[in-house]
Amino acid sequence: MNKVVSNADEAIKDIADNMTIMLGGFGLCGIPENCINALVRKGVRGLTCISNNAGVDEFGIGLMLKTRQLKKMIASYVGENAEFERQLLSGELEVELIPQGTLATRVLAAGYGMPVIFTPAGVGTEVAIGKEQRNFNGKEYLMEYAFDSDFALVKAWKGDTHGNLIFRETARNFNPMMAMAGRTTIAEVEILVEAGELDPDQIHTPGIFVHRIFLGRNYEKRIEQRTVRKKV
Amino acid sequence: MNKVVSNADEAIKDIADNMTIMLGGFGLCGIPENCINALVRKGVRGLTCISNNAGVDEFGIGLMLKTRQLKKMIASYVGENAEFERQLLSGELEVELIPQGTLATRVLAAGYGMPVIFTPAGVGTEVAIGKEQRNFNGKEYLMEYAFDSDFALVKAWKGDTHGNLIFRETARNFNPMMAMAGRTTIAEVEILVEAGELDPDQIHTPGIFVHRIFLGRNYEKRIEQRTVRKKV
Amino acid sequence: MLDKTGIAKRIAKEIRDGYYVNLGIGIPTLVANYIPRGMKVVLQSENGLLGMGPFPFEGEEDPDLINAGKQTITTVPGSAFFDSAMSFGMIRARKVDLTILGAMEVSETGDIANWKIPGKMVKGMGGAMDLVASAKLIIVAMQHVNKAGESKLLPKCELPLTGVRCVRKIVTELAVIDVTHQGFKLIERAPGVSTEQIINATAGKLIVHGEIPEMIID
Amino acid sequence: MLDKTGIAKRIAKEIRDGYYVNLGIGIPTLVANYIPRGMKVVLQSENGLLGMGPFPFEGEEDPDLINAGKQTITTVPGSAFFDSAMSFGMIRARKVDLTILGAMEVSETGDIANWKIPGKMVKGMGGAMDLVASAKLIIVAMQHVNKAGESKLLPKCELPLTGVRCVRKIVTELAVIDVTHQGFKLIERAPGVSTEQIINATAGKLIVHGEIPEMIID
Repeated sequence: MNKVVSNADEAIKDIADNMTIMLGGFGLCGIPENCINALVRKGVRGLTCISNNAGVDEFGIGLMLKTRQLKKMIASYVGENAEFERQLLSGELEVELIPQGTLATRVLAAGYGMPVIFTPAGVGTEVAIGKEQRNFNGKEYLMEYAFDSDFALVKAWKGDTHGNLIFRETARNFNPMMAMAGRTTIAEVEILVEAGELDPDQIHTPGIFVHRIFLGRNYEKRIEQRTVRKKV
Repeated sequence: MNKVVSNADEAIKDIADNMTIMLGGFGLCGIPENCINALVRKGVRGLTCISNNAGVDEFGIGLMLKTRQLKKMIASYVGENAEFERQLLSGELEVELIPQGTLATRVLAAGYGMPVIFTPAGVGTEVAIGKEQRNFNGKEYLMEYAFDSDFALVKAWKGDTHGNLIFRETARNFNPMMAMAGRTTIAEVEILVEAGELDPDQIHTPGIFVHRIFLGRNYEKRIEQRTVRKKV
Repeated sequence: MLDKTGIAKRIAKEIRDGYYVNLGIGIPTLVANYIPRGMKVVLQSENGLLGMGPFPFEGEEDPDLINAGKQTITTVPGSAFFDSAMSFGMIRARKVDLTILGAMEVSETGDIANWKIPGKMVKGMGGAMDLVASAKLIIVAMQHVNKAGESKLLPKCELPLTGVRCVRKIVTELAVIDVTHQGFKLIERAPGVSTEQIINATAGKLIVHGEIPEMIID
Repeated sequence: MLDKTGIAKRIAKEIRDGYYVNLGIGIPTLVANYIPRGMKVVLQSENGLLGMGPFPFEGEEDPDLINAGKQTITTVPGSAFFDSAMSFGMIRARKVDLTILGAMEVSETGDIANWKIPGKMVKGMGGAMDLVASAKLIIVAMQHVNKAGESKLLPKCELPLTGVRCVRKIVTELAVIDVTHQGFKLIERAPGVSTEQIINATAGKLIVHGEIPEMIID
C-alpha cells in the first residue's frame, strides 16, 4: 500500500507522447510544480492538457508551452500568456474553452464513474453547438461527457504513504476531483507523513484514488495578482 | 448570517403534513435524533421520508412509523423493523427501494443542481423497469432523477453559527449530501461554536447549504450490532 | 453621472442581510467595499471559498489564498474552503443569492455577452457561463455605452452570448434598469442625468413610466 | 467439503498485495481474517470508510464507527472517512479491486440474485446493486445448493436479479468455479469432493477440462 516514489521524474516516467493529462490548480495556485518541471525535463510532446488555466509565460503550464510540448489545451480561461496566444493564432496549438463549472463537473463525473452530466451552463451560446440539449423540469441543460485522462497530476499540502491527501485553502480547487479522475493519479505534496498520522476525518482525497505520491521540492508558489492593503 | 435556533421543535416548526423530508444517517449511525423526536411530538403526518434506512422499532425513523406519520419510505434497506413490515404488508405504508449508491447520487445531484445522473446500478433488474436506459462507451446506464425535498434533516458532530458542519467518522454517510440537497436544511450538532472557531480547511459542509442549526441534546446513539473482541 | 465607485455603491444597495454573493472581476469587486453597515453578507469566490475577506496586509500575502481574479485575499470568521465541483454545485443549485458581473452587451430579453469578441484573442469564459445560467439574481455592472459611443443595451446582443434570458437588473453610469418581460425598464436616473439622455443611450426597447426618480447614494 | 471458514480461507487466496477490497455481510466478512501474511490490503466499507480494522475491544465500541453491516468496528493507520456519494463514486469508477459477496443464485452467464425472494418481506438491496454493476472483480461466496438441496448455480436465475453478467468467480463448500463466456468452469475441488459430486450439484452448464485439482488451503 506504500505509494511513495522518490521524486517527480520517477513519478512521471511513463507519461508518453500524445497522452492526455489533467493538472490541478487555479491560476498558479495549487499547481503541480514539480511534475510540470519534470515533464519539461522529460520532453514528452503532443500532450493534451486538461487544466482550468494554462499558466503564465515563464511558469506553470506555460513552461510546457514554451517547449512546444502541448498539442491541445482544454481550459476555461487562458489569459496572461503571450506564448499561448502566439501558438493559438499560428495554429500550432489547439484550444477547447469550456465553462469552469462544466470543467469541474466533467472531472467529477469521471471520478464518480458517471458517463455524462447535465448542466445549464452554455445553453443558448456557442458552447451548446453540436451538443445534446434536453429539458428537465422546464429548464434546458446540455449533456457533457466525463473526461478520460491517462494521468492526473495533483498538488496537495499534506499526504501520507497510502496516498491520502489534504489540501490547503484555495489551493484545493480542481485537485481533489482530478485526483479521483485520473486513470493513474500522481500527487505531489509539501509534507509527506506515514500512514496513520493524518486524521481520517480530515482527509480530502482518500488514498484509493492516488497511485503515486512524492515529496515535492522547491515550491515557488508564484502569485499572479499581489493585492494588499496598508496597515493603518 | 446567524442560523442558530434554540431547539429541535423550533427548527422543525414549519414541517407540515404531506411534505417530503430527507434524513441523514446509515442505520442508526449519524441520524438526526433530536429532529425525529420533535417530529413525533409535533405529530405531522403523511410524510415521505428519504433515508437510507427506516430505523428500528423503538428508535430513529421507527418512532415515526409507530405513530403512523409516514406515508412513504424511500430507502435502500429497511430490515430490522417489525412495525415497518406490518405497515408495508397491510398496505398502510408505501415503500420504494433503490440501490444505495443511486440514493446517494440522486441526493448529490440535487445538491449540485444536476437534474439527473446515469448509473449502471440496477441495469437488467426490476429497478430498471420504466426507466430510461442508455449506452455510453459500451456500458448500459439508467437515468435517475435528482431528489426534490422540502426539508433535509442532518446530524453533524460540530457546527458553527454560520451553519458550517463537520462530521465524525462513519456518522458522516448521507448527511453532507442531504445538507446540500434540502430546500431547507436543518442541522443538529453535538458541539456548536461561534463562526471562526472551525478550521476553514476542515469543514465538510459549508454553511451556505444550511438554513438552521441547533445544539442537539441527550444523544442516545444506539448501536445496532455491538461486535467486540476480547483483550488478549 | 456615476463613476465606477458610484455604480458599485448603487449596486450595494441591492444587497440584503444574509445574502451569499458572488462578485465578478472589475466594478463588481468594488461592491464589497460598500455593503451597508450592519448587514451580514458572505462573499463566494468560485475557486473555492465562502467568506472572502479584504486584501491581506503587506507582507501577509498567502499564495494558497486567492480569489477568482487570482488576487491575494484573506478569510473572515466562518469561512469555508471547498473544491471547484462543490463550488459550481452550489452555484448550479442556486444557493448563491446574488451574482454581480460586468458585461459587454445586454439585450432587452436579458441575454448577456461578456466573454468573447470575434477577431480578438479569446481568453475564455471562466465561470461566467455557469454563473449566468444558474444564478437566482444577476445584476450587471457596466458602462451604458462603449468607447465608440454605441449603446451596450441592445434589442439583441451582437457579440457571442454568455447566457440567455438571465440578467434581471443593470446599473450603469447613467441609470438603474430592470430587465422585464416587456423589455428594459428605467427605474432610476443617475444624479444629474436626464431621462432623455438615458433614452438616447439605450438601443433596446426602454420602458419609461411617469417621473423617474434620481437615485440616492451616499 | 469446506465449512464457512474454509470458503473464506480459499477466497482469501485470491487477494493480491495492494488490493482495495469490499466485503459483503456473512462469509465474505470472514475473509478479512485470512488475508495472507505480508499482504497489504485496504478494506472498504461502503458506508464511508477505507481502512476498516477489527472489532473494537470490549468497552471501546464507538457508535459513530460502524461498517456496512452496522457492526461496531475500528480504523487502521491510513484510514479515511468520506460520504456515501464519494463511496459509491469510487465503487462506480472501479477503484475497488475486489468485491466479495454472498448470493442466493448465480447463472452460468454471471447474473446474480441476492436481494429478494418473492412472497417474502423484501428488506432492500442496500449497496449490492451498485457493487455488482461496477466492480472490477466479483467473487461470490455461497453454498453450492440451497436448503432444499437444489443447485444455486443455474442456467438462468429464477429469483429477481441483483445484476447481470458480473460474477467472475464462485467459491462454494464444494468447488471453485470460474464464470466464463462458455459457462461455469470447474477450477478446483474442495478436499474430499469428487468432480461428479460437483457436476451433480450444478444445474447450469459446467465445463470440466481434464483432471481437476483439489484445492490447497492451510
